[in-house]
Amino acid sequence: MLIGVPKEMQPGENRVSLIPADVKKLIGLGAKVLIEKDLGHNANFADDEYLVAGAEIADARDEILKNADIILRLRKPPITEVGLMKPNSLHISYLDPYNENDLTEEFRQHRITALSMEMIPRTTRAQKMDALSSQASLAGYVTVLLAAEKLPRILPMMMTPAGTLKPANVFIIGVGVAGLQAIATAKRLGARVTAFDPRSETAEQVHSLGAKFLDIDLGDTAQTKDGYAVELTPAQLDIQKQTQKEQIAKSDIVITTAQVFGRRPPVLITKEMLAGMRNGSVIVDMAAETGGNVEGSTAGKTVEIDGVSIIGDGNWANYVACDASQMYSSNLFSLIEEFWDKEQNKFKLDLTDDILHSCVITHQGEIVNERIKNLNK
Amino acid sequence: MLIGVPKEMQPGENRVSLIPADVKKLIGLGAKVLIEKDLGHNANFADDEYLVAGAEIADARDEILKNADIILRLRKPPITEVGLMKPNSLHISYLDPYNENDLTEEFRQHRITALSMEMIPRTTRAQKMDALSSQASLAGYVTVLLAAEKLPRILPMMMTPAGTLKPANVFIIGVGVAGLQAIATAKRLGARVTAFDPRSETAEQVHSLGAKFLDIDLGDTAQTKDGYAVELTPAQLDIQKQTQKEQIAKSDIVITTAQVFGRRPPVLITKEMLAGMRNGSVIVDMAAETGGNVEGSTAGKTVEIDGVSIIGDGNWANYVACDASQMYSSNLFSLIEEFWDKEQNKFKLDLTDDILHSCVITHQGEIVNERIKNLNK
Amino acid sequence: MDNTLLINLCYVAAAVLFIFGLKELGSPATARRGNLLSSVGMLIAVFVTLFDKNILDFKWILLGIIIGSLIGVFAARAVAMTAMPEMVALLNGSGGLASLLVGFAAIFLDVNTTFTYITIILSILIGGITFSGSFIAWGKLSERISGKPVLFGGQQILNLILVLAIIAAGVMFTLQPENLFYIYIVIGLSLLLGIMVVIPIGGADMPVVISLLNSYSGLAACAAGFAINNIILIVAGALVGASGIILTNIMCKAMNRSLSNVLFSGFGSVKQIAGTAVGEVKPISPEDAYYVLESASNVLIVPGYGLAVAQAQHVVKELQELLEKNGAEVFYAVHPVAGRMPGHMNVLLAEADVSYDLLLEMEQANPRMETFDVAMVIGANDVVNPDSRDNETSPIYGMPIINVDYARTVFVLKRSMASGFAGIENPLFFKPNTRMLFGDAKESIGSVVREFGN
Amino acid sequence: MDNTLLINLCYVAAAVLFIFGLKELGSPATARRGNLLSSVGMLIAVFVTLFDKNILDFKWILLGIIIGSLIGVFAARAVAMTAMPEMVALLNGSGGLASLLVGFAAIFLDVNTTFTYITIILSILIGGITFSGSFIAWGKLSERISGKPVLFGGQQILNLILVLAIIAAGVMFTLQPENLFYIYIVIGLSLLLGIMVVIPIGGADMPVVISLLNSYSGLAACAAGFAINNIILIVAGALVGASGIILTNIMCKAMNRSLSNVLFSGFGSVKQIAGTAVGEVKPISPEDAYYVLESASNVLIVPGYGLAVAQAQHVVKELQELLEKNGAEVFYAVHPVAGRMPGHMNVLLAEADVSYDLLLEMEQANPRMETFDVAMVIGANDVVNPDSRDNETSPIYGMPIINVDYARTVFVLKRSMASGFAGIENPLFFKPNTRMLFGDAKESIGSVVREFGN
Amino acid sequence: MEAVLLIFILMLAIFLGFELINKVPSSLHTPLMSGSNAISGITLVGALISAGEGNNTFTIVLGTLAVIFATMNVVGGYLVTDRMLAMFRKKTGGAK
Amino acid sequence: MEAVLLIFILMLAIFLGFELINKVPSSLHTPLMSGSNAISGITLVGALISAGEGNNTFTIVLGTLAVIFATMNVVGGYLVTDRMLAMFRKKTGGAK
Ligand SMILES: NC(=O)c1ccc[n+]([C@@H]2O[C@H](COP(=O)([O-])OP(=O)(O)OC[C@H]3O[C@@H](n4cnc5c(N)ncnc54)[C@H](OP(=O)(O)O)[C@@H]3O)[C@@H](O)[C@H]2O)c1
Ligand SMILES: NC(=O)c1ccc[n+]([C@@H]2O[C@H](COP(=O)([O-])OP(=O)(O)OC[C@H]3O[C@@H](n4cnc5c(N)ncnc54)[C@H](OP(=O)(O)O)[C@@H]3O)[C@@H](O)[C@H]2O)c1
Ligand SMILES: NC(=O)c1ccc[n+]([C@@H]2O[C@H](COP(=O)([O-])OP(=O)(O)OC[C@H]3O[C@@H](n4cnc5c(N)ncnc54)[C@H](O)[C@@H]3O)[C@@H](O)[C@H]2O)c1
Ligand SMILES: NC(=O)c1ccc[n+]([C@@H]2O[C@H](COP(=O)([O-])OP(=O)(O)OC[C@H]3O[C@@H](n4cnc5c(N)ncnc54)[C@H](O)[C@@H]3O)[C@@H](O)[C@H]2O)c1
Repeated sequence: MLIGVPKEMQPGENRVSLIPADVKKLIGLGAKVLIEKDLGHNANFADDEYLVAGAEIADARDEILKNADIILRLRKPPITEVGLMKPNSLHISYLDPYNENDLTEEFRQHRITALSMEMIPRTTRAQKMDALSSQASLAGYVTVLLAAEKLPRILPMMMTPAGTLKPANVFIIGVGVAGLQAIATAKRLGARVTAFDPRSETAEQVHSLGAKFLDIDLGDTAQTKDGYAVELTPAQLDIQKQTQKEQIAKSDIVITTAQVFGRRPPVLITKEMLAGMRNGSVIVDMAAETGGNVEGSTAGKTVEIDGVSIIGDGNWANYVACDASQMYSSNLFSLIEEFWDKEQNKFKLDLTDDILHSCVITHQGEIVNERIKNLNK
Repeated sequence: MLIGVPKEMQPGENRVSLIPADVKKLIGLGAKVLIEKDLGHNANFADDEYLVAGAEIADARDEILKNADIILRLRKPPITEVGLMKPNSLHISYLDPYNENDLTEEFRQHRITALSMEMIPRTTRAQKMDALSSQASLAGYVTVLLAAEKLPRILPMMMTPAGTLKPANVFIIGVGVAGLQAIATAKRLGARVTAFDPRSETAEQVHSLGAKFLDIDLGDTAQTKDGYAVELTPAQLDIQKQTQKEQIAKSDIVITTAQVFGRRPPVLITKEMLAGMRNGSVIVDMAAETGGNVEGSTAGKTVEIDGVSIIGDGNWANYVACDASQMYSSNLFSLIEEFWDKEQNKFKLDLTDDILHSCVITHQGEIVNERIKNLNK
Repeated sequence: MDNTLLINLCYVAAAVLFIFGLKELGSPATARRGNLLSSVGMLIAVFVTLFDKNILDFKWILLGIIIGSLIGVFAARAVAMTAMPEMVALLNGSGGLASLLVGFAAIFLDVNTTFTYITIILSILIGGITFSGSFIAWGKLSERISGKPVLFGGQQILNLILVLAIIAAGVMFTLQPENLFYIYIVIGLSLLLGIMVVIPIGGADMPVVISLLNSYSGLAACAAGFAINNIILIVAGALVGASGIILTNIMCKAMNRSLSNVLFSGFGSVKQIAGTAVGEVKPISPEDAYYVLESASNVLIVPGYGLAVAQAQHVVKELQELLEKNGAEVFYAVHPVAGRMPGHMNVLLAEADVSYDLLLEMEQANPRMETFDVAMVIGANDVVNPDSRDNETSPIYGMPIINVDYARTVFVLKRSMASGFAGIENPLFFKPNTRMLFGDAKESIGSVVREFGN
Repeated sequence: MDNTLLINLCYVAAAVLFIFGLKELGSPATARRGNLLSSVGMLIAVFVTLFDKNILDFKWILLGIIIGSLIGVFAARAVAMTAMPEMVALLNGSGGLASLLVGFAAIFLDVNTTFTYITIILSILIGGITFSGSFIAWGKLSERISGKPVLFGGQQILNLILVLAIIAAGVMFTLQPENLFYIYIVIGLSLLLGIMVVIPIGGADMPVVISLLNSYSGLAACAAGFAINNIILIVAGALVGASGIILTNIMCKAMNRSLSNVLFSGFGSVKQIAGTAVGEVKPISPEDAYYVLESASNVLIVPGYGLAVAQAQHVVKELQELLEKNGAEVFYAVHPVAGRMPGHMNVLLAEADVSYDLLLEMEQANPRMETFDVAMVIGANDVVNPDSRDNETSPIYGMPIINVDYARTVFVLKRSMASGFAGIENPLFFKPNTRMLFGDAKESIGSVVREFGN
Repeated sequence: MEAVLLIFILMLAIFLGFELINKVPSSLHTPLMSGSNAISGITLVGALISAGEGNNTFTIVLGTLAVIFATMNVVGGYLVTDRMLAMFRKKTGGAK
Repeated sequence: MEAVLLIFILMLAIFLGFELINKVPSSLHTPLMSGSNAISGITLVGALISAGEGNNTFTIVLGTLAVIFATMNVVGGYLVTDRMLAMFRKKTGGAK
């Protein structure tokens, strides 16, 4: 079976979907690997490392798309490239299926089996393939670094002959994978960390990292079986905003990671809350790309409002492209290995398996994923 | 006594020499404080905070220079401004007296008493006025943040379902105030930290931060009574370089803080050592401004050589201008308070005191500081 | 009279020396001096006894002492360090035999009341058990007899019958002391009983058995003391008897067994019980956990989300250092999904400054699991759940886990029997080699750490 | 005979109950039950005694018991919780008096040997001291007498003379028992001696004194036991006497004093000695340090470079938590130049996750220094050097320091008498209220922490 | 002989007394003190015997006085101790 | 009377025995065992008495045998213990 890995097209994307170490493992399984030239360059993996690992380097990008039985990518493909692919081949990457209806449709028409990494379930068993988690946790680390560097103060406390520098207050909204990692990193740097999340069980998780949890009584909040939050009612959102206000005002750094899977992220910080913050304070809006938790945040750049810098870069994991690639690549390998059929040396696509069942979007010209199908109605 | 504080002229300098809190304290001593408009703007201190603290705001910059009995600055003054100052007034700031002969001469001619913050002795008693230390320790913190952000990997170890990310190796050369702070910060972020310094007692200090000390036998190395290192012999330098080579090669981040007070900093990392490093590795050359510990580092910017980024920004403390200002300002206040004569409400300039003796450069038309005087011969 | 007074005062002195001796034997720093002290006490006791007015003839005594000493010295010199326990068993046996003989001889001493007769029988009984029991123990240890437990039906009943028979014979004897027949029966049966109680025990447990028999030999001496009405025997015997029990108890704990379980549950058969004990949860106290850890030489710590919740990282680090100082090797096995975020455990362990070199990945830890005396599971649950290895029907079947259940002993530190994130039962808690150390992890480990004090 | 046997067996039971009672009184969990047990023991002992064949007439006994009980019950109910120690002193005194009387009465009992006479005198002597001593202690505690030590020249000599006189009188009495004159002298002098030994002691030390006298009253009872040849008195008395000594010892340690120093050095005068003891370094063991900390309610921790070198931050955090659990308030005072880089201590304390709210700046700590029972200086030196405050000639004169020497007790944890960064001597180490806990800070604190165990 | 046995008993009792008390939390110092003090009231047994000896008035007086004081010591001692422990239990509930 | 005293002694001795041993590091288990085992050789004293009683040959035989075994126990016990402790000292030097 031929596994093909084309370069990422998105400008500024340094991550790579497959690293040499995993190439080796795939070949160990009995697959052949064909990669595009300079595949890992931006993530500091040289072509000859791939060659040593046993991959072949294609002369042209099309060659990969045409011949590969499995295409591995990180970002969703340019819609134009779907047509070039071999029918009934398997395409694995982020697909953002909730929003990319055309792309899904394209896959369906060309009878490509499209597997969406976002849709990997959050079960204990599937964790090793869970790219959202792996990338999110790196993202959490990055956001803190960016904020700390932007802040005109230091995070830790310092009692010095030149007076005492108080520890910086960091407030983290949304305690998912990214949020937790952000808490851990900020704590490491010696900041006073407070966090909030509507999912009640997160309180314990926050304490388990030595941080404070901001108690807000929202009445009952639900969570999907995958551990995702369910959207809050407008009423609940208001309560939350009001209560957070004061905490935000006294924070030097606020990091918002609030996401509601498949929905537009909630707006949690309004212009006037910004006004309440000290000059020089920093906000990181992890949700900026998908709409933003902060009023006025701009995807892809850092803006300053009322003396408060709002970082909305997005694609956070890309800052640590090397590690991010390693983890994503490892996620892909685990996925393939899990369903690899040693005898026939091929990927066994068993849609009854609960993992594949929830992450395969299109198959043999059908949209097989329930959620997405209902979406398009 | 009138204390005047003009704005810093250097572009990009955000720090300020006096913050409102200390204005208040100075007035408490019985002094009057006159500041320039927007003095603290870049460090996020508003004019009215100064007014509340009791300062007056001058209409024109010259007004301050003309009338003040004491001028407080951070950076050395433009040589042109020395003439504008009131004769026999006291000017306190960094002066870099070892290199700025003309400036010193100018001070002498206009009978200005020039006090150099660099020359504050490193005695336990003088520590609260020691701006080099206060700024250096912030610098140490900043360098690590910059390096960490530049590195395409994360610093801490992470054992995750997507494989284990090894902790980054950080090597810190020169364990002074800045070096120690850098060690602490890197350690906090979970990196594997190794350090080296020719002053033997630093080994214990390194261990006291939980980091490893790279043992290099250089024979005997001296240290001045102020705790500054004495320059190494060329032979010793060679040994050091050879031994460090391997450590540098396996490091993801190298931070060099090697300084020899009053001398050009030693070059410790050569081009070919750079070649030995992994792609994507990061070097921070804290000494870049004064000549650099790293071959090819450029003062004021980040360059990439052989896939290794070399950060030479300089003026590190400026990244955390707010805290840096607070500390510098507190250093100045401690200095003034120490020699303030409550009865006569004036700064008592007693050159027999060992602190003033070593930090006052010119007085009443004389170069009173031995070291500097001999320099000019 | 005066003479006896003097002798007895010396006995007091001897007793004091024994007391100090025993106390000091208990702690490494003073142990050697303690042994010396008690030997001096012994010397005094023996020496002054020679002035006893009842002693008319010394040649036999001298003969006996010389022979005994020669054998003793030779044995002590000759024996290899590794064979020490056997040696102790033998010596203990001879002590028991001596008590038996003394008791026997006491019959022929002048005055004898019912009371003394009873004590005589006791000394013979206990002495006999000690002798034959120790002898078997010696055999098993030195592999002259198979170390395997010898088990057959009705063993317990047989022992019971033996005991009853001995009692009967004893009563008969007290009724007609002049008839030695019964005494011989008592002797014979005692020896038999000694054998019977020891054979069903596996060689591994012999040290405990010896320690117990040692305590018995003390009691035997004590009984003999009553028989010949000699205080020092009573005191010294009682001291050894009591302290022996305590020591036995401690040794059991170090082997993660209970004394009662050794004393009554037909010894060796414990293993079967344990083997069949699936479904039974066995809690353990921090103190008992200490005894096991103190005697372990390879310890694996498996942290989980609970460690984080309890914020126990610092005290865990301290435990690690104590164990290392105590000569043990300690490693941490970190499961990739332990905790609630990737690298959760790393954050905590780094905070406690646990060296990276001590962290094993699951793949490194599992192959060497058998080599660990103790695996401490601290607030982990799903990641050590054997079901995901053995039970196809389990929702987490297929997730690789850390196979702590293959370690010799497993401690699981958690607050209750509650399940973890995956919300599923964990059969690990019911394994025979698992002990549950209930309570907040930080508290529990803190108490264990404090057990290491003095 | 049979009767006595029964009685005595009951006595054995009583003794056992006393033993358990004392043991359980020692730990919070069981204390109350312990007290109950021993009271049951007492009941048994008293009750069976009434069957003693020597007792011919009960009315006086009943009278006595009733009166005594009434007073006892009333006293126990009436007394305010705060006045407990006084109450104990009084009760103890009456116990001593009782022993005195029993000893006295024993003179008129039938058989008396020299041995019994000696014991009689002992019981009178100790009983007397206990009685009058306790009475004075009560007075001082309830401030009916000034709590100030009453000191005058030749005090020790006078006491010596008293003792000799008592001995003399005692000897005379044994020679001519029929002459009660001497016994009266013994009684009188004993009472006087009791007063003499207590008046020179400050009110603050009274608890220790009472505990000591309590141990004495045990010995008195013991002596009385010998006098009237009654075993339970001997056993119970000896138990109380011995355990009392230990308790006294522990209480001294908690006050950072030595028993011998309380027993012999003419009590109160300790203070003078201490006062003049500048220039003398007083080391302290982790165990003793534990006793002081265990009874402290305000503790200040002053970290320095040594803490960093020892990497003791984690175990310090644990100590903090133990102290807090024990009801104490703990703060950290961080000197701006502590360590070797700005914020050095913050890095470490943050690593150990010490809450920022517990960190006091020098300016906050100094004003309230007197309120701290213990200031623990952990590897700090220059930053707590009083010379920079008091000694113009010192090179670091003028640097503000943390005035630990104003705290009640100062522990300095360091490995040697070596100086710090500034390389100058530190007079703090020689202050009377300073104790040096030598050794690596991590080790030392670790041992202290472990003392908190069991 | 009997004297010797008594000495033995004395010796053992003293050692036992020493061993019984190890580490006592400061909060228990006073209760323990008064608890053991109550035990030392055992001298009451002696008092009873002397008071009961009907033959000699003087001893009877002495004895009765002894009984009074000893009883005070015993009864008062146990009650006081119990009171202290009772409120101690309440006060530092969980604390070890 | 004497019997009672003996019982008292027995009781006290047993309690003392219990109290004497608290926490013994596993490395000391065997030495402590054989050390106290040596003490239990005290039965030698009894053996001496019976062996010394010249009147009855049988008791003499029994006694002498008893002496032999008891002496073995005592002498061997103390020496063995000492040997173990000696090398123990060497082996785990600093270890607590
Ligand atoms: N690593 C990740 O990225 C990630 C993310 C999300 C979910 N997960 C899931 O989380 C689980 C991790 O497994 P795990 O074994 O680490 O944790 P776990 O299976 O959730 O078990 C944690 C155990 O710790 C005990 N505990 C809680 N607080 C305690 C305390 N204070 N003291 C002592 N014990 C305490 C609890 O039992 P008691 O209540 O009886 O004390 C609980 O059984 C996996 O199922 C994984 O899939 C992991
Ligand atoms: N904060 C800064 O930025 C900075 C920078 C440079 C210099 N300094 C100077 O450093 C000094 C700081 O004062 P300090 O009181 O913190 O430290 P210090 O005065 O240097 O004293 C540290 C003490 O810790 C003890 N120690 C070392 N290792 C130990 C261990 N493992 N266990 C227990 N004790 C240990 C040493 O005594 P033993 O050897 O007897 O154990 C030493 O006396 C000041 O003089 C300050 O001026 C400060
Ligand atoms: N079973 C597994 O092994 C596994 C694997 C990975 C993640 N998970 C769990 O899945 C959960 C979600 O992970 P995620 O990071 O991908 O979530 P996410 O990225 O979808 O959302 C981030 C966080 O935003 C929070 N949020 C939603 N609305 C909010 C609001 N109004 N205010 C503040 N916060 C709000 C959510 O609760 C979530 O915690 C986590 O709890 C994680 O532990 C489980
Ligand atoms: N007495 C006090 O209170 C006090 C106050 C501040 C600083 N100090 C001490 O002064 C000393 C110097 O402080 P600093 O940071 O200003 O020094 P610095 O900035 O002048 O130099 C930085 C470091 O570079 C090191 N160095 C020199 N040559 C080197 C080489 N070839 N290779 C590697 N490293 C080399 C020096 O040893 C020094 O540690 C420090 O030890 C500090 O502790 C003391």
